[in-house]
Amino acid sequence: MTPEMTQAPLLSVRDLTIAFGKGAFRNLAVQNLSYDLMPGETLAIVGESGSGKSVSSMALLGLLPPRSATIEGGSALFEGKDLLHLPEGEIRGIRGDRITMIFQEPMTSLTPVLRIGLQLTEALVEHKDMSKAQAEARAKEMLELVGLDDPERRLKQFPHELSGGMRQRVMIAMAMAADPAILIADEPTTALDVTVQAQILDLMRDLKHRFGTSIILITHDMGVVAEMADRVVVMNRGRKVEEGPVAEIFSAPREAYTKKLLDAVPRLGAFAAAAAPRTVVAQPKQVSGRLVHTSGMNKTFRESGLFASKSTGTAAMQDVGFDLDAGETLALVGESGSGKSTTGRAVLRLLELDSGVIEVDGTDMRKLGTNAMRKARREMQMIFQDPFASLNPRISAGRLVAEPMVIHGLSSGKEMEDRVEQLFLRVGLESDHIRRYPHEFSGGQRQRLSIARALSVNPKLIVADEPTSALDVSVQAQVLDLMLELQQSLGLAYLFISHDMAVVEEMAHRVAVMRRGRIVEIGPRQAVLNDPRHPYTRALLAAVPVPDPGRTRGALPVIDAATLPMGALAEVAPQHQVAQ
Amino acid sequence: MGKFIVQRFLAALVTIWIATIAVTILIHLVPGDPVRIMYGSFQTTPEELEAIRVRLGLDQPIWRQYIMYIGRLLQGDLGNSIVGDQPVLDILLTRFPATLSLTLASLAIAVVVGMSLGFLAAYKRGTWVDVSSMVLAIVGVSMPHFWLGLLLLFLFALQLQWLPVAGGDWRSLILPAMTLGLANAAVLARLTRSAMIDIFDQDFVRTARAKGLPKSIVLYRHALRSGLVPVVSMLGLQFAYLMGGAIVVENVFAWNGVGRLAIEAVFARDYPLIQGFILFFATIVALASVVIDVAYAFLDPRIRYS
Amino acid sequence: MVHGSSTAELADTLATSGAARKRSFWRALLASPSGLIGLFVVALLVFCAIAAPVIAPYDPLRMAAGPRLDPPSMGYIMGTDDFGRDVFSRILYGARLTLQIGVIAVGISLTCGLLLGLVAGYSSGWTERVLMRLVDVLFSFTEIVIALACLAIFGVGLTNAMIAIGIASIPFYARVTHSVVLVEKGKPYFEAAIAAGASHVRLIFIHLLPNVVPTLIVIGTLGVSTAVLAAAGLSFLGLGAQPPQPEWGFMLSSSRDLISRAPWMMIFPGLAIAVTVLGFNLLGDGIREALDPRQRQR
Amino acid sequence: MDRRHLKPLWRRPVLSAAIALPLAVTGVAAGAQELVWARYGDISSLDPHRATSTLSMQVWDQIYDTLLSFDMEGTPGPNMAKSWEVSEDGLEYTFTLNEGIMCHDGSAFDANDVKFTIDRAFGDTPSLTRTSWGPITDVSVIDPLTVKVTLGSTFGAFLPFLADSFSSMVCDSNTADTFGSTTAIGTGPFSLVEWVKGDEIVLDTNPDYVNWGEPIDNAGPPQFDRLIIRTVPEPQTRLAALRTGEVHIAEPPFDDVAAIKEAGELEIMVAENTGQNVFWEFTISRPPFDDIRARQAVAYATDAQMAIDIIYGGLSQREWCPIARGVFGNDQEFCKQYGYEYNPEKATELLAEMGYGPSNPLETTMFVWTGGNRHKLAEIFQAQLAQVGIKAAIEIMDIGTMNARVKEQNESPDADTPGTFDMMTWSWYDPDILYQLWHSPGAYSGYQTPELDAMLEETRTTIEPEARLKKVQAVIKYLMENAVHVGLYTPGWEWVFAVRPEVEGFKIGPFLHPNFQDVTLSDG
Repeated sequence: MTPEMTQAPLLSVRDLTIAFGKGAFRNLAVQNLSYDLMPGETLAIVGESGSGKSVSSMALLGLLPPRSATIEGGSALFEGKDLLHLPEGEIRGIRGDRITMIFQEPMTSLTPVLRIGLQLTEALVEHKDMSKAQAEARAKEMLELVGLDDPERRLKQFPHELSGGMRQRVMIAMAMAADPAILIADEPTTALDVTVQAQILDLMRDLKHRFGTSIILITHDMGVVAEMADRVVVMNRGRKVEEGPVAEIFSAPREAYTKKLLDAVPRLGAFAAAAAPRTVVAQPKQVSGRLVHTSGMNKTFRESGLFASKSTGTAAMQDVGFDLDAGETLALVGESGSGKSTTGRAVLRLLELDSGVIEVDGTDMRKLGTNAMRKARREMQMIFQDPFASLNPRISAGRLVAEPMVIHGLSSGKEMEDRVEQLFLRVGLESDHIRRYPHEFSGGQRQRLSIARALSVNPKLIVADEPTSALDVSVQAQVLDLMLELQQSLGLAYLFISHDMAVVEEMAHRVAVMRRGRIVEIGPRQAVLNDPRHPYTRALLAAVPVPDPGRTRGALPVIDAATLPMGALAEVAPQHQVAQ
Repeated sequence: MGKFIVQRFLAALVTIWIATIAVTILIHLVPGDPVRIMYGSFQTTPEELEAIRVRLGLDQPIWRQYIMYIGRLLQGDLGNSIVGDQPVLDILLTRFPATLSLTLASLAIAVVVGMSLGFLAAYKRGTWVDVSSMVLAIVGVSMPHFWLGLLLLFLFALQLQWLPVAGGDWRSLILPAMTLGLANAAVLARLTRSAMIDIFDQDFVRTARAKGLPKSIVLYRHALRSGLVPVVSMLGLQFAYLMGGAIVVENVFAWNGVGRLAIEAVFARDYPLIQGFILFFATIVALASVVIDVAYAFLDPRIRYS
Repeated sequence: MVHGSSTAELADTLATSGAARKRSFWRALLASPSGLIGLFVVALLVFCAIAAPVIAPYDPLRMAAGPRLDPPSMGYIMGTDDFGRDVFSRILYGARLTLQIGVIAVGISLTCGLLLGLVAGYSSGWTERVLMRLVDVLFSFTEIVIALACLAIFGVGLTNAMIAIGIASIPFYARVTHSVVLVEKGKPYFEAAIAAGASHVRLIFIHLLPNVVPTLIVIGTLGVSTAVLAAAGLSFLGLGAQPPQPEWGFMLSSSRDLISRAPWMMIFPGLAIAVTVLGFNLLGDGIREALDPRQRQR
Repeated sequence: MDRRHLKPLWRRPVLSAAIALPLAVTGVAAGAQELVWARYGDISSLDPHRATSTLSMQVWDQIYDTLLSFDMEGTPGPNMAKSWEVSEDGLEYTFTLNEGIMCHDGSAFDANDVKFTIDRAFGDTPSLTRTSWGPITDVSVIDPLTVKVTLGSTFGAFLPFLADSFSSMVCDSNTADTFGSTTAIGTGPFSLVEWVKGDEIVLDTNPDYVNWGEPIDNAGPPQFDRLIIRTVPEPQTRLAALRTGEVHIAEPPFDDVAAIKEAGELEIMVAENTGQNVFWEFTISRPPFDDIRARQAVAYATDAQMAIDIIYGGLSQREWCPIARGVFGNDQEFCKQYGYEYNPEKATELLAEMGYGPSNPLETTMFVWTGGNRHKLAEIFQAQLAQVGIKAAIEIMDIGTMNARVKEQNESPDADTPGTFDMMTWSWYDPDILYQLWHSPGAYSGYQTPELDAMLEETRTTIEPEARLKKVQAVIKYLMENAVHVGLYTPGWEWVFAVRPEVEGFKIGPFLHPNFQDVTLSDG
């Protein structure tokens, strides 16, 4: 659907400039931003964190945090009025009626102490002068439209009784109930699992056609952009970098920044033809042999407390087992709550299993005593998801990297200093970074620090738990490259935990798909990703948005949770096992 | 919900149970012979002391004493005071209404003044209203109860003679309740402010604003109701503080409650009365916190519907 | 999985704009009004305590240093008490006792509370549950009742009162330490240290303690004010300082009978307590802000 | 919970207090006259065998009556007993009771009630009055109006004791558990309505009361309807309440007495012949006060006259004797010759002899009873002692605690802390107090010698006044020379009353027995 360029824009933003702080602390979050939004159009504003994409949209509705942010200039013409200079009373009349908004965090965006019904109807009562009954009828209609069953009951429920996906549907119902001219969607699917994301995106597209609403979609995800947008505004550090129709942006980006951004985006299918991750070093170290063997791992988390009953608990892992060879990457993929992180921790014995076998290099980890276990940890290190939290803020970068060596008594004095410096250089940091403290590093640098730390004791195995998911895409690409390079030159084995199928495809030799504490499919990457046998794997793959506006994602396969095979694994092809 | 109440109630029982152990041990921690310290008046003979020791069961091993203590406790017998030899429970119960009325009146003042001040400060965050309320609050937090009490007494009762200084009249409740209430209002104002600021930063308040709701609805329906939840959860502790503060304030204003009784008992080394007071205090505070937890549960649907 | 979220983006912008993270702790402390005032008051208190013999015009214990119940004047700037002692000199010397109270009481509660909280938080399991349940129960007794019980056991006196207050506050410090330990233990860096093979000693002393200490510095500073208030309260009730100690709470209590004849005997000691407590409260708030720049946005 | 406890809990509901209280205040029939007497503390018990405080005794005086009664000079005379006979050997006392004495519950008071009272004092634990009654071996009822008391040995203080509140006659209907706490049946001018502990005691006039022997004009019941005895601990509060008329009689703040007198708004009454004596007493079982020089040093170093002038401003007097003015045997001149005049040099000298000096002060602790500005007095003594090099910490405590602590100190000769001394307070109507304090085993297990024991026994067994005086003075001389019991001042507590102008006829009998029978209230 291409908008008529001759049509007058619905919203016209000109020279928008927003600053945080005052005086010496003034910091321009958005600078001279201009764009038009056409009727019926979806305009994506893309950018990495700190690009000003959210701030600029919040400003339109007067939702900037008072006293800390100031609109220093610009205009935003909507239906003949300048949104940026309307008195509070008038902008309030537009907000929630003509222009509505949905947010990233469905879990926290609804008032926890109020019933869904009230939250759905109050804007209608306020803006549309509806009676309570009318508003409720409309709310019910909307709930049905967004695909929630039993709307009658939903109205009486409280937010905590709904799942994240359902809450986002409620948010959408709320935003669309007033039949707005513009819907601003601020990272609407970022917090959701990929299968839910696909459903929500479908829903938004459907509603857009039904209501003819224009959408401003704020996102960092090029896949979502490609799937949803008509036109794209690319932002970086508060400024507009480039603007254009979605196809042009993807096929012929003019600006270097846009190109870099697009290049960094992992694309599912890009490596479909390869049986192994690409080789990035000239002479990969040759290693072989079984490094890890696990089987029958079970873990149930129980509520603790003086009065907690022993019977309840959630099964995080059920009969999980896999092997991992030296120098190999096994990717554990799954959505939130699938037990993939628990599995990673269990292998390192960071949590105690209820039952199961973990052998590393032939040693049964679960039989080791405290001291022996501590020694064994030298062989296996971990990289965590959150580079901000996984480094002790009170220890300097150099000491952090050296710590595992100190613990294991591997080196000391000058020798250790040299080794630390060498490690810093090895992961792409500089030697004068050694004396700094973690908060002085950027997210990507911190993850490099974590890697250097893990490498310091020459481990054979690294468990990497979502190592790049908190990073911007451009940084993510660099870290992934580094990890590949290290694996190949050092012969490391990775247990690579991720929710991102494209990243997995780039990194893994073998893939295990987890759902609700069980492995439902495991096998070589090509087998699992190119020829998925389990319906859940198929759904997972189908839901991944493709960062290519030319290719449309196929219809989502309907999965019925009740009939999904969740039994024992059986071999369907060599090394390719699927739950029955 | 039912399970929640039962849980809270059981927790309160554990508190009371531990209190019974604590008070049984207390008497054995007293250096010297407790019987001689308590009853060793100028006319008691060693034989009499021995008889008292036997009567109180202090000749028994401590676990037996504890069982005996619990046994008597279950019959509502907290022993007899040394001064005047009267049932401790009777003494506590006749004195408690005064403390309760003081505590509740102070709680009312603290809640009304503290919460509105805190709410206002949070709402007007960063303005002079916020700054001056918080200056007021920190001064209030730093003000010794007893000094504030003396100042109020000096000003309103002695200088201006607006309020009576003695007598069981309700008007004589005003000064002690103000003293205790205002000091705790300051604490509550700080708590409320930071709770409300947390709430104002919440995504759902942004959602409510984004819906174009009038400020008043955003504030009262969305922010305040959610903000109340953590504040109410702190009221249990506030009640305990007020009960503790009452001990001092009762002594400033000669308010005839259990707090003054406790100080008298400490001076008189009336250990049965001290034991009784501690147990009584712990029980009241534990039960009050159950009540407040239940109220809290009613405010928060996340607990109510689970 | 929090990816470029709008709130995180906002917070990031705010943090960088504040530039506070880059400033040193002391600069941040001195930049905040509460920190500055608090530091000033506390410094003044310490100065008074040290220099009391030099500044004080009279021996604080000397009776008939002036006429009895003389109102404030050039000679006796805070007046005299009913024994003709100079109130100003007594207040100056009282600062010594006040400091002593703060240091001893907080020292006891901080040390014991830290130990308990650390053991409970680190050990987890039954040790933790039993310890913390006990601490919670003691906490609900409130400090004043525990202090009263202690005094009933030890007998009255200022030293006993300091110890009693110290003991009475242990549950509070234990709870705070415990909750901070739990938070820190839950952070990935702690798991990272375990994964690296760190020993218990290393986990506690290198990883936990340094992250617990800043919070404890804050609550310890605030705790001084609580301790000073509590000790003054006990002395006021006659359970703390004994004559002729120039303790402020005790001075207040002796002013009660003379409240209409000699209000200065009530006003100045009360003011001294309030200002000292305020000073430590402000300093505590200031340190908190300086340690946690985000707090300042509030 | 026992149901019994629910009632008092809700008797004064919190929120309806505003409605209920005015009713309570005017609850008596319209125009009823009530008198409010405010005191600093509450009674310990309504049972005269379970307390020793002056506060308690003054209330017993209103509820109970005694067999004999003191005249204004302090000599015992007839009261409930219209006459008595003593046997030749002085061991049998036969009392004849007045006819028609009524208990508050309507029963008649007779010889059985006397027997009940005395048996109770001896049989019950804890009875605090047992030794005070003397060596009673038997009480027998001869007929309803005649009762015979047999003593094991002669007892000079027996008759005075029967005029004292400790010997309050309790009706034999007081058998309930609640006796002493919520019920008390006597024959006195007032009957108990309610005791709200810590707050107030409400007494109604006993219409059946007959005054048989009290040294006052009114022979019948009191002339107003209700006496409310209220606890108001703060002197300033009592004064304020006196000024507003909320309270009719109360002890004023000592520092304000001069101003009150000057303003003339309230009448100040000071009790005489209180029998009260405040004195130094020492832990003699261990150093330093096992050495007479240390005791004497304390005595020489204290300037009691200066201290009481500052604190009580002429309301109290220097007392040289171990027994107070008004008590048999008190003679200032006699005592002073053995007394210790303020002489700091002498004190320093004695201390130096013992090896104490400026660099090595004598360290000890002074026990002081709370209230009555005694803590301030103690502070002055502390400063005086400091001047001669005695460093005395002050510990302020309740009188009951003090009694126990003093005894405990004497009974701990091996304690590693220095021995203590104390500002002890006693009020007694007879020199027999010296026997009770110092005859072994002694009230405090304190100073005892066989010699002193023998002398004290003689003060008991000698009845003839002239001869007894000699014996008593010998004891006084002995106690003072040994610096065992060093008199300081008298009176010392609850002896000053400020009275509103509308109250007329308020009297204070000897040994501090406030009397309301002559009181009339004009409209004020």
